Amino acid sequence: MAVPAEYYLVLSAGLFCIGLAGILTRKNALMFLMSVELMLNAANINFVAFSLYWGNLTGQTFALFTMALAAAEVAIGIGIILVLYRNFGDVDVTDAVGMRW
Amino acid sequence: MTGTTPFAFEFAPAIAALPFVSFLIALAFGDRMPKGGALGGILATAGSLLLSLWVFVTVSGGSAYVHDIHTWTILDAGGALGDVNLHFGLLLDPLSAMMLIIVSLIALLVHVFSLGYMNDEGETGLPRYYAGLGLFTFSMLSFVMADNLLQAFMFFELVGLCSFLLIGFWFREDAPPSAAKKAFLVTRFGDYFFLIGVVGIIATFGTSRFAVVGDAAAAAFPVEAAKVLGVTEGTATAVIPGGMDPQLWFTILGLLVLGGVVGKSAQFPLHTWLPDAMEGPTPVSALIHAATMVAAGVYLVARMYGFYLLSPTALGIIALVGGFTALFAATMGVVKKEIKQVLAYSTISQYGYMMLALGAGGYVAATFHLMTHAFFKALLFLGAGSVIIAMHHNENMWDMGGLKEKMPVTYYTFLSGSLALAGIVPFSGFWSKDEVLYEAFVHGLGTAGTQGTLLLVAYAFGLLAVFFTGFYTFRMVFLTFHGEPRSDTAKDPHGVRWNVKGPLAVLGILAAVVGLVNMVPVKKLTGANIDFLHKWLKGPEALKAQTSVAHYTDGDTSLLHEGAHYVAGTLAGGEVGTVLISAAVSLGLALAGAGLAYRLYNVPEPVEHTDKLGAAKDVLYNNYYQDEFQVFLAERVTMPLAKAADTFDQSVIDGAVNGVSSVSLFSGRRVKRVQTGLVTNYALLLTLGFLVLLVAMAATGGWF
Amino acid sequence: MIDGTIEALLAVTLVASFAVLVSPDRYAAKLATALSLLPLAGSLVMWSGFEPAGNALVDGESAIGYMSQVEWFDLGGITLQWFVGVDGVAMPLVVLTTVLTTLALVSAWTPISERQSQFYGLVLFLEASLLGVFTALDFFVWFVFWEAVLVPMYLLIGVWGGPRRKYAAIKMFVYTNVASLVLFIGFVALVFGLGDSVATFGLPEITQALRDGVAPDGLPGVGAESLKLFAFLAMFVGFAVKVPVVPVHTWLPDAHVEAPTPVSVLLAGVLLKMGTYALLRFNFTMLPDIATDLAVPIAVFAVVSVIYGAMLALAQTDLKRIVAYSSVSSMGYVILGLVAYTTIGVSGATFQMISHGLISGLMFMAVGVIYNVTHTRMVSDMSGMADRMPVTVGIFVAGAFGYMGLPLMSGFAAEFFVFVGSFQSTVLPSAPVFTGAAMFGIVIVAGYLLLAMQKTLFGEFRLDTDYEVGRAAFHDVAPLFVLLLLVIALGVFPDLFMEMIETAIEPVASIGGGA
Amino acid sequence: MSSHASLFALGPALYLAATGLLVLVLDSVGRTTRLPFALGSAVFGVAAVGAAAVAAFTGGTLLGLGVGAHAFAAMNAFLVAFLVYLVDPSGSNRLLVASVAVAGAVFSLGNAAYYLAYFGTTSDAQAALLFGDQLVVDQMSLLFMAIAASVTALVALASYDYLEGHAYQAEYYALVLLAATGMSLMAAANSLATVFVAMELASLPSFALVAFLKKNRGSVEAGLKYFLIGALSSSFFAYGISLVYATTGSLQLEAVASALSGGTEFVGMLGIGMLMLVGGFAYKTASVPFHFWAPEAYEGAPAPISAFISSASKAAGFVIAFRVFTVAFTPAGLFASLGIDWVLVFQILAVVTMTLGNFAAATQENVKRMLAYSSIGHAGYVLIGLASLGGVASQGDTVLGASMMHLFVYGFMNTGAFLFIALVEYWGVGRTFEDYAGLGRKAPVACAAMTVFLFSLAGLPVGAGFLSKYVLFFGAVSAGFWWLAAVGAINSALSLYYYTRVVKAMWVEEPNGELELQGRPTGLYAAVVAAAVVTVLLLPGFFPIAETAIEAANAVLPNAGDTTTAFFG
Repeated sequence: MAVPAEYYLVLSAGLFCIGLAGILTRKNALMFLMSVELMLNAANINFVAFSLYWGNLTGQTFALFTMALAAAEVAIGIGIILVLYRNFGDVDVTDAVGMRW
Repeated sequence: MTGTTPFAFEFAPAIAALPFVSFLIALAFGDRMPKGGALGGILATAGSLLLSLWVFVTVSGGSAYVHDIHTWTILDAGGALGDVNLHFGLLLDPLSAMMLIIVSLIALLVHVFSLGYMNDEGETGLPRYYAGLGLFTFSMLSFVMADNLLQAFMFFELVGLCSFLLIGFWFREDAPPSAAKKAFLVTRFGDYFFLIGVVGIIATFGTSRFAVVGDAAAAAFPVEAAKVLGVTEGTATAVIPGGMDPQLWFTILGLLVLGGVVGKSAQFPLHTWLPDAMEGPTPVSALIHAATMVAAGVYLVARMYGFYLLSPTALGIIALVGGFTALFAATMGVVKKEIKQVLAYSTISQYGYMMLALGAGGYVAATFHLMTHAFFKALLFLGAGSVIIAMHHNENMWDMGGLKEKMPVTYYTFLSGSLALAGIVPFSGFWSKDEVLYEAFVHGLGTAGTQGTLLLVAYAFGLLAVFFTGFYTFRMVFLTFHGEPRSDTAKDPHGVRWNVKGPLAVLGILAAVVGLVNMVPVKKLTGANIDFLHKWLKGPEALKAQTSVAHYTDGDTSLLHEGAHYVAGTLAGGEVGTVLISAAVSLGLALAGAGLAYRLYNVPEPVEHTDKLGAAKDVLYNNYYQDEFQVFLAERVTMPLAKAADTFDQSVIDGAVNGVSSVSLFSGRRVKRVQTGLVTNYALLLTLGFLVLLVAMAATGGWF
Repeated sequence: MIDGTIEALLAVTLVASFAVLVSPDRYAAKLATALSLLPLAGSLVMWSGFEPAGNALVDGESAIGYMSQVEWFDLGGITLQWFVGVDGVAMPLVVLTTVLTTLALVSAWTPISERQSQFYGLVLFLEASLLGVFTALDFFVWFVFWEAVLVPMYLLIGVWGGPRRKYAAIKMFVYTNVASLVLFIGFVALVFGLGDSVATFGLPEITQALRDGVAPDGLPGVGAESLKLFAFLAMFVGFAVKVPVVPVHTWLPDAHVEAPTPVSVLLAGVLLKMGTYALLRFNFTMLPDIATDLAVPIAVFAVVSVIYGAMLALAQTDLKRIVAYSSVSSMGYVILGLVAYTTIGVSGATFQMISHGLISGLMFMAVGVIYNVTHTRMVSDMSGMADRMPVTVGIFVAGAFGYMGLPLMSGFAAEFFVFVGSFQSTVLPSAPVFTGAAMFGIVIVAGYLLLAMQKTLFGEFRLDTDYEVGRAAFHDVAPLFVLLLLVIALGVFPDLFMEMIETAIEPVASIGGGA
Repeated sequence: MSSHASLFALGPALYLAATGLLVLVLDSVGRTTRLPFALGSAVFGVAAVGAAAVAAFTGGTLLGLGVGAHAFAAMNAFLVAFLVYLVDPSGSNRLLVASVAVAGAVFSLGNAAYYLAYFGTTSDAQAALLFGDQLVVDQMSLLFMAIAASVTALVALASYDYLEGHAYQAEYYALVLLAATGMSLMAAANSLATVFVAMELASLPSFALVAFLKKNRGSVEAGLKYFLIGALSSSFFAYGISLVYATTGSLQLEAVASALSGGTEFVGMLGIGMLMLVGGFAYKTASVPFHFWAPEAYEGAPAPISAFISSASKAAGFVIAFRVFTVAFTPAGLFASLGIDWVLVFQILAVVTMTLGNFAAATQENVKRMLAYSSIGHAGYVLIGLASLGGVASQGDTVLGASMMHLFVYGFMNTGAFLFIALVEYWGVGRTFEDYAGLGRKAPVACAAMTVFLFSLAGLPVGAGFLSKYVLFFGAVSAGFWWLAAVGAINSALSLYYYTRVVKAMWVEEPNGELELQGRPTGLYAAVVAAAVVTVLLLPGFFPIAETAIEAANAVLPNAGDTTTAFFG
């Protein structure tokens, strides 16, 4: 236990915030997607770190699940972004404002 | 009540039921019957008259009758009062027996007269007319026979309905419906107080019976009230609200009921409807607005006189209102142009006398005047009706003149009625009016304090009114029948048939002679026992129950003395002198009035002398602006108030309701703007929302 | 235990409703009218065979006729049940409902020409719901019917109504629904406050518990007394909207003006009675102590409703609006009678529900018959209608006088009972003053009705139409006539209902400490 | 009982999954060769019969019953599919895949109902715990599986007509069924790990389904927004799980509860983690502030999918919220004393969600969008169930059960309403209120059904929505939260206004212009009418639902129901 658990927490929180910041500032759908990946990985850091901290494998296993799901999510996401591009001619998420209020 | 029920009483309900049947027949089949249903009405009222006479005879044989016909409902008042039995019943005693005859007789005559006035004139809607008459007669007779105040109130209102329907008979014109509305509304205003009175009496005593005859178990409210005040002995059942002084409470109740009386008997200030009511057919005016319905108020006071006698204050007010109305209305009568208007004001004035009599303790006098007035005023109206037929429904006296020769029967009968109205000896009106004034005078003299003064003031009013009565009566007679014809129709009047003349003749004779039934002054002078009406109302020995007049008037133990504290006084000449002086003064004033009319109007070409009245003229023409005042109340006060309420309702109250909806929708429109359509905004808002929740949780959880 | 009578009544009405809904338009009117005779006959049979004496909520089983009680399911320690039955208060209202529905259906023959099967079916559905409201003795069952009434009512006004029908219908719908929600929360809070002492939503059981002095435990943060007060107020507000009591009355005139005649008849004739019926059942039977504490404010509301409603009627220029506002005024008497807490007053109030149901039904129907011919209801547009429609106008006039409280008609009897009852109330301070003030309504009602009649019915005939104005059809006038006869019958023989009402009211009024 | 045997208890979920796969198989089979399929079907059928035989030997236990039921159901499903195929071997597979999808969903529903009945009639019935307690099948799971299955059945039925002329239909059904599988698993999830996985399993197909109309900009936009917000929310959720794990070292719910039973020193971390979990649920249930995707997704998606997401997905979101908060973070009082008053959070969410949803719905012009917002409003109502848990403890089961009842009924009435929209879209009638004018005259049956849905949603007693809503308010009051009920009441009144606007448009308004409806799509009609019939019948037949829901709530609430265990036996 060389590195205290708090450090991992800070790291993951930072990563999470970076991802969040990316989502809040980026208009490109792909960047959006990447930011989400960052946030999921922030969670993964916690899982792995606290798996070590608690001495069980639950966290690590879950991190694997998360990665798989993230991949699936990206697959769907890319598909949607693809049709977005076909319909709106861009991957800018702020283009799709046909429905509001 | 002794022994078995006399046969006549078993049939008494038919007195009222017969006209009701005629009402139904006229309503249902009138348009398929000859004379538009008139014959049914004539038969029915004739039957009622016969039965009434039978009842009259039976009552004079020493019987009186109280009988519950139909239990309306029994209310559970709980507490001291227990079950309150509300019912329809009969009270047949001298007073009601007399009134039954008056009503059914005049109803019969009016039905006959209507053949001439309505059928012969080719009116349409006759079934409606005769149905109205039938319903009225039914209601009036039921009112007369009522043995309790609630029933009296019910039929009191129903006659009001009939009055409404008949005044508005010519509904296609503008004036009659308006007059009908006014009549109902003004009397309704009075009835409002009356109804509170009825409710109050029932809530106080648990009964509204007028009298106890025979059956000792039943309670009657005047009797109970007297017990409460200790005027008579016994344990009373009464619930006085709020621990009020019983005397005060009974006075209030009496005055509340008086509200209805003032309305129906057209007393000041609710008299304004009666002149307007002349828009109705003249026979209706004769029947309803002269002889019977208007008498209902006076009759009611007489009916529950035992109750009023417990309240000197109420009596004083009755006397004052009556005296004032007598004078007030008489002054207005002197300037009217239409013959029926004169008669209308005269009617108001005459009912004022009756009220004066009642207020002054003159129970018999009032009843007597009620009877004579019924005959002579019905006569005058019918006479006026005859004239109106002749004049092709022109009622303006200034277009008449010289009809004396053209229609002698009408003239002489009319004259008979006029003499009676003016109070010229020996016509009926003299005797009754004289007695009214006499009662007021002696009780005013004898009773101490404010009460006596009040009576004397009322007496003075009444006395002064005699002069005006004489004047307007003969002004009417002279303008109508004397002098030269002042219009083409007056030169060639339309003839009238037997069906007009017959009733006139009957009533003409009655108006002349009916006063003889109660010549009190003669009795006082000669000692002859000819005050038949007194005796009649007092009832036979067997009947000296609480209803009888004896209880009201006789001796030191009477209610008049014990309850109202009235004492008869005399002038210098003792009783006889007082009688003579009183009679002489009133007769003199009547003759003076008649004489003035003779001087001014019994000329070939009479002119209006109203300019001599100066400023008073306008006031009189406008009826002291009473109508204007009431119209002002209705149109300038009530209506704007209603409109204001409506505006308030629409804007503030409903506005609040709509406002809630508008605000909701408005905030809905604002709220949904959060949904900008930009997904990046969503992410931001989502994050912010999360942070807000976090802060909220942290703050409440005390993380800091 | 299932008696089956009321179930049959409800089922027949519902089945009739659906049968009419799917029937072709051209048969719908006659079919609906014929089918409505079944519940009518049923209710009359029930009425003639009605024997129990006492109040359903206070006296329990012995006071309930045609009782059915079956447990349904349990909810948080409270059992919901199917529980129906009638007592002397409900029975007359059931009869009123069936009678008025049949007559309203007949009165619809002329004005309703579109989508008839839907119209008649919905009216029958409305009838079923109303019958349910008056027969239910379990809160939830009652509430189901109470709310179910709104649905057909909304559609009936919204689809077949006048020009502003959409506004009026939605206003009625939402307004009264809000009221229902308020009363629901109030009542449920009260029941939960009672804790373990009640195990069902049966109104008799809850009443018993409250009567036996079971003080609510209170809910967290709400004490027993304030809970009762809160529940009372919530229910009062909820029911007041339905009655309606000033100032929550404004939905009513709009709804009436826009509703087609038959619907107005049922709205004024029966729906408003739901509110007063519920006030009687809930507020005044269950929480007498609160009701007596609040007697003065409630009486003030009653008097204000009477006078203010009448003043509003005076200001109106639309015949229907006049009658609508006068309903507000008349219902004020009911409230006054209730708050009096005397047997006479509360019985009178109940009688007034019946009476006003008949008379207002009559008036709305008469206005409707005139409207069928004139296509206007504005007072200023017509004059002298008596000239062309003598029979209709005759009945109109009779009905108007009935409304004014003419004796020998039911309105007088009802108002008179209310007045006597409230006059002698010991619960209400200065009862005679309140009574006298409320009674002034009888003058104003005469004022506006006479004025309206003078302007519209009498005078020279005048109406701008491009067609000949003729008499109304027989089937238009017949229901008017029947109603008039009923009004007179009840005016002359109030004991047709009054006796059974009084037996059912006496236990209620005695709770209130009134005489 | 062994975990292997109890796997059958997951039948409702497995069925959906199997059907989804089957649909794909069928589709491909139809295009390549038929025989293998026919043979495969027969083999499956025989296997099912065999399973039934096994059941006969093990009868009496949950296991035995489960096997028997599944075997029977499976046999039927496959035989039906086989028959359809044999009868019409050359025809399009459209009808076939739709039928199979519907049949599978119905069997799933039947299964759930069967187990519910088992729980209802067996006094000592135990919840089945699977995979090391990662999944649990109890009454709550089964109830929500039933919701998912019934909504799926209706949606699949309606989609047959709706998809006419669209490509990739088999994929569509498969996605629906797989999403439904995810939802069923959500109902059974008993660990934060399974919760997360199941949630993603439900979400990912949903994203694709929302964007199914690839050439429709609305559908694509909806899919995009749904996906982006979904992805963001799931990262919140995952991070939240990680924090909870960080605090407790465990993901299994009971284990989390026991780890926290003595309190924790990491209050802040746990608090943020729990709040992030709340965020994840809020996203799934379309509650504020994670609701932003909902209006657009519901509006833009194909209407049957809107129905699917707004009913089934929402219910699934709630069931995990119910389970996580009643099993892991319980009792509420403990957390309030720790400073993590999650009941308060749900109270805030409930009030804000219902208010925002209803107020925004009140002024919409587009009917579908109105329903979308109303769906948010209903999420707010249901949240009352969680928001009232901090009150009178013995009434917790009533109010939580009321939430479940509402979701159950909502599954029919809201699905029905959206399917009606699907019907209208099928006809090509416009989307606004004005476009609906006079529809009642053209399509009285469908409009009558829609009226039932709307009034039932508004809480009027034409449908069971009346009972469920009032039971919810009733429960809130009984738990001492009368003010929550009052807020609900205000919103309910407002909702009456906007629901009525649709009714008004359909029945009251005059049609503007020529309104011609092409065709009577049988499947859509059947789905709409079926939903309406169930909505109405649930009014008198509410008792089983109420009973089940309260028992289900009772089972998950540790300290509730002491006074309410006695039910009708």
